[in-house]
Amino acid sequence: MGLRVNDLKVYYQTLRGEVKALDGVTFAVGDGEILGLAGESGCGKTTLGKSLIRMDGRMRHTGGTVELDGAELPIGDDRRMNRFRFSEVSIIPQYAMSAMNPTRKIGKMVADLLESRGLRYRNLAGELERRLDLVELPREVLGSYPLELSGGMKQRMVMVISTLLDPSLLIADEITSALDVSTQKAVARTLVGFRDRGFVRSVIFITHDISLTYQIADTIMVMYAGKVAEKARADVIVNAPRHPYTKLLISSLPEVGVRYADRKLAGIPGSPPSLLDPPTGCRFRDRCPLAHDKCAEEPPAVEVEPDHFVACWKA
Amino acid sequence: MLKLDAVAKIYKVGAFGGRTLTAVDDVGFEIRSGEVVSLIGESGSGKSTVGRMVLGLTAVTRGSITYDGADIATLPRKAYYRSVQGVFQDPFSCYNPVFKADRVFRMIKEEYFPRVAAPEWDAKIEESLDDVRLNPAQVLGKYPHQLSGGQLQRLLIARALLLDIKFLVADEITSMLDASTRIDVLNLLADLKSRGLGVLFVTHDLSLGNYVSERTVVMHRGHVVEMGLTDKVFTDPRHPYTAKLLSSVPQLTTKWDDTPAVPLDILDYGAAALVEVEPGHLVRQEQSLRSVN
Amino acid sequence: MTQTDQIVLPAKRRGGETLHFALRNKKLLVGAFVVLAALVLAIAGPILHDVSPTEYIGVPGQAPGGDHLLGTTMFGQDVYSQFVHGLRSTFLVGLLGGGLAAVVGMVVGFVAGYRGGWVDEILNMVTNILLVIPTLAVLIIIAAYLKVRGVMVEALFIGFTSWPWAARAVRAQTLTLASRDFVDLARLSGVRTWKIITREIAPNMSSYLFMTFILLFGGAVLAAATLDFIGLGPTDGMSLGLMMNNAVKWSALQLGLWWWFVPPGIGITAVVGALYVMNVGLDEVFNPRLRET
Amino acid sequence: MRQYFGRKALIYALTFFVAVTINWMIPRFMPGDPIQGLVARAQVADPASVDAMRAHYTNLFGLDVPWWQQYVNFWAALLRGDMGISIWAFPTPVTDLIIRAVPYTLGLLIPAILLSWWAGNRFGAFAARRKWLDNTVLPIGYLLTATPYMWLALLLAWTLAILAGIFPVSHAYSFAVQPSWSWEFLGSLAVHWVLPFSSLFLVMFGGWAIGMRNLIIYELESDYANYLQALGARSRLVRGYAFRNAVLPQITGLALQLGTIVAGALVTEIVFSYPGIGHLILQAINNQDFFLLQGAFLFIVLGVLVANFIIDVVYTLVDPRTRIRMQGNAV
Repeated sequence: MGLRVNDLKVYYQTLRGEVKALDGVTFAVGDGEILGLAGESGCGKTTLGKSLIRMDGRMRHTGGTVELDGAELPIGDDRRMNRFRFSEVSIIPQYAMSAMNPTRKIGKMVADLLESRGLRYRNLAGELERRLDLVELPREVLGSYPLELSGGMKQRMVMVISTLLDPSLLIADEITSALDVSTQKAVARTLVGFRDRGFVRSVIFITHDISLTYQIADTIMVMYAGKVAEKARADVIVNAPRHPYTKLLISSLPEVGVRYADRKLAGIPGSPPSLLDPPTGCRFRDRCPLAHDKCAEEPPAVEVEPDHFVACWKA
Repeated sequence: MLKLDAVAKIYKVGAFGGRTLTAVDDVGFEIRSGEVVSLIGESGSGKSTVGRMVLGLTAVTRGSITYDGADIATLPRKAYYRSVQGVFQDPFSCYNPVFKADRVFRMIKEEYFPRVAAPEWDAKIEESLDDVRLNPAQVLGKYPHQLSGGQLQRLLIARALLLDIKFLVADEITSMLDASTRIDVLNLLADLKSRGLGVLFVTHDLSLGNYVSERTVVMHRGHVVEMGLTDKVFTDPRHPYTAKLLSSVPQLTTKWDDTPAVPLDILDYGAAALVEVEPGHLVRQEQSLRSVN
Repeated sequence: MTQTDQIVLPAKRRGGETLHFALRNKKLLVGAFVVLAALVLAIAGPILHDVSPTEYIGVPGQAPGGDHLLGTTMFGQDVYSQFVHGLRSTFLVGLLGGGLAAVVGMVVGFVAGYRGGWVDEILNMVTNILLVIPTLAVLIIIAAYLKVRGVMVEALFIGFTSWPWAARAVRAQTLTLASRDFVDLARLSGVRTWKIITREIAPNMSSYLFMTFILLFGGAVLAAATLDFIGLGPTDGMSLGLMMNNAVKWSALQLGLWWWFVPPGIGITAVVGALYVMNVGLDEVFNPRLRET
Repeated sequence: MRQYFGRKALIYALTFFVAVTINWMIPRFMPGDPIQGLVARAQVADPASVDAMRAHYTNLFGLDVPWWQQYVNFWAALLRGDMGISIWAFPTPVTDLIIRAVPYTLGLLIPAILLSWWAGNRFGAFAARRKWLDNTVLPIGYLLTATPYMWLALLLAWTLAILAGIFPVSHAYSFAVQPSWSWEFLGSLAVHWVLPFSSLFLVMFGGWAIGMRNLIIYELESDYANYLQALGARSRLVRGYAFRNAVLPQITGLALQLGTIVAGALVTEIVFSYPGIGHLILQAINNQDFFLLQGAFLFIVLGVLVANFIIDVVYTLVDPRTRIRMQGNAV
């Protein structure tokens, strides 16, 4: 079943007008799938993650539907959405370091949270402890305050809390960007472990780092300026991308072994369009070396091969 | 040109400064003209402290940093900054948000070139912007929030070039930039060495360090654990910490191997010495490799 | 649409955005209106209504509405005249006392926050000590020993005793700003310390400094009113606190001369209350998080 | 932990030392001759009496010895609890007068501070992010904090005592009853207490309510609140956490406000002729009784310092973060 997102539009209300942060996004995530959501700042990836669980006050659901396991998620309705949060859809936020109440012992906070959702802490305490063992956290952390934990420990603790009710969908928003490379590897693998053990069914792994996504994602979806540019199996995106943006992006990444002296890489000139008043047609047109007249029309996402979607006239 | 000799930074912490914290200890290496040296380490390795000490923003507790043979602590500040400059991690934090971005140029003019005539100065700015491939019309007279991170970082490099600098400290200058613009700033840095500049490139990202530098210094917990030609360090790492870092970097060419990550969190570098394992390739020989976690 | 067009657009709007919110913030507008109205009354009132506040000119204990707009005291002094003169003293004390406290607080806060080290330790210690000593009690003692007391001297003493919390607040702000990269960049440009404080740090907290001044203004007005009420007010002038002091001293309460003690209280409450409300308004204008969503 | 409180105690001791020194210095370093002033104000014409008075005051102030000796003597007397003899209530020692007045002042202050703090915080937390309350009641809170204590006291006295006649207008108890543990006396005490208490309570209440409202808005925007809401926690839990965290800075705020609050209590007592320290100060000023004035000052300083120390201790007990930082260890 999994997640089906259909033509989702989420706009931000600002003084200058509506920022069309998410402007017609369609995709699906299957059971047991880790979807890597990649793109540069301002492409709408974080907005997408937030939309699926809790919009902030300035966000408005302007169109499209979200279906999880066959049931429609009322993402625009904060109250009705509450029933799905935590148990069906959960999130590991970007701010994991400060996600826990600094003045409450962690165990107490978890108990408060569970009771607030009408659950008994006692019934879940055993499972909680087993999962702590699994991520190599001592059980004593439940009796500590967040301040007493190191950064990596807090990160693992939040991962355990967020997945405690075995949600169908987990949104992991830039969870490794504040971490060191060695810790990053451990956290990313823990996430895969959670999926393998069935703690979560599907994962949307949001990151700006394609190399990292490639390590753990089954599928990668590249976003550009509020729209999906390309979506395919991870190795296809990396080795045989079809969208010009994906191609340029991948070729601009320095890999260990590539040296300036041997092979000079190049970036993508220009910058993404303003989403206040986005241009019609393909949004990458201004920066695209292949752009032609046809690009003034909006390219539809076409399934060029099975499970390989590209929104480009030249693909 | 720039030489660090057994440099240490020790902070006093706690009430009444009772305890001490060693952020950097026994760091020594040299950077020559026309050379990019990358200083690689994770958070808490002390790499940024080294960068700040070279720039004279943080005082050296022990050891010395010399520039062309003179201890920088004794050099007149203003003269030193004429030849040695820095660019930092967060481009948005480098600009005073209440002023226009090109104020960083005006500051240089006021302090260093008060007598230069306006047209001459404008020409100098244009030349400098041209060097960093910025279009003056697009960046002058703008507020920082109207420019992209990449543009802001280039402006800062252009600012340093106004001074005819000989040496640049680049502290994580690309870590806040998007992938598509990051590489252009990095190329710019690599270009500087063709002008005879020495560059200290501080980074946590091994692939970036590998891309631009001739030599690499790897730091861990305030100590240099390995240094040598970038080629050697990356293809033949001799220190377990370097090897671990290399195996953790996500790459597009290979997937992570399945061996579980070995915790190697705390090493005791107390009495260990740097040993030359081959010409120019030094590795710290930890006598007691204690894994404490 | 070209790149430059898009970038220029928000340029005008940054300054404009603050104004946009300022002109739509009811709290700010109402507060500013009340303060301005009171200020006009304080300046123009004594000029237009040329009656001595202390002379016995009318029928004692006259209710408002007759010959005298706000009636007379039980000695036959004109209450309206006392009120406008008192309002003038109120603004004088607030401006002078609040201004002085703001200046001292800022200097101490800037120096302590930026210099750090032992300078900070000492200034911080002094600030903390003065913060705990109940300043009004000190003022009472000082005022009691002064034979001749004027509004100016009162303001002076209030100013010199009420700065500690402002110093603490400014110090905290300075500490966060001093760690920002643009301050390092100014140092790398050879800019001197005092210039960094006044031209880099202070402009960044101008809204904060203004709000601090407003709070100090209100505090000075209330402190002066308390002193005056105890009987330590100006010996050669009129103030709102003194009016209340006289009213209580000569049993206006029991005699039912409400017009003697109600107006001065309204004056103080209106001015100080309006300043506070204005401050909330300003906070909302400068601080998007507090805006109603 | 011990080191932390040791440092705090040191600062308070230093503060007390500074306060006593200020107290000693003011009469000696003020422009003009205080004794001359005192004698002149006594309006005695007979030259013999003037000389006698001058000698008396000089001796009393101990001005006939070198300054450092004066300073040491001052401390010595202070440590014996000797703050001189009151001129207004001659020959009662100042210390006795203060001890008699203190219960009235504390009886007003402590309930007013604690209750207004509690109620103001509750109310402010309730009003935050509830648009209707926020827009109507909070402006009133701002007006209340801007109100001079004595004026509110005057208004209450005039309306509720003089016009409506519900409460007595002055003194701590009716002169018709004798101080004793009788119901009649206690009742009279209570009725006289209501108005001064209320005016103190109301002004402070406004301040706490506003402070809490602003703090809780910040807390509700914080990361932990967002996380809980993303996991579907009820708003009761989120608001509860926010309240607990916002109370902590309010405790510090209480310490900072103590000086102003005490001053407010003094003027309130004056309005109601309530026989506390404020009343003593007024008498001291009107009668040029400087020993009494300085005694009252020292007592207030001491009281504020002790209260500050108590608040410090309470804060450390309530905020786990300070506790953990002091112990300085992690799991």
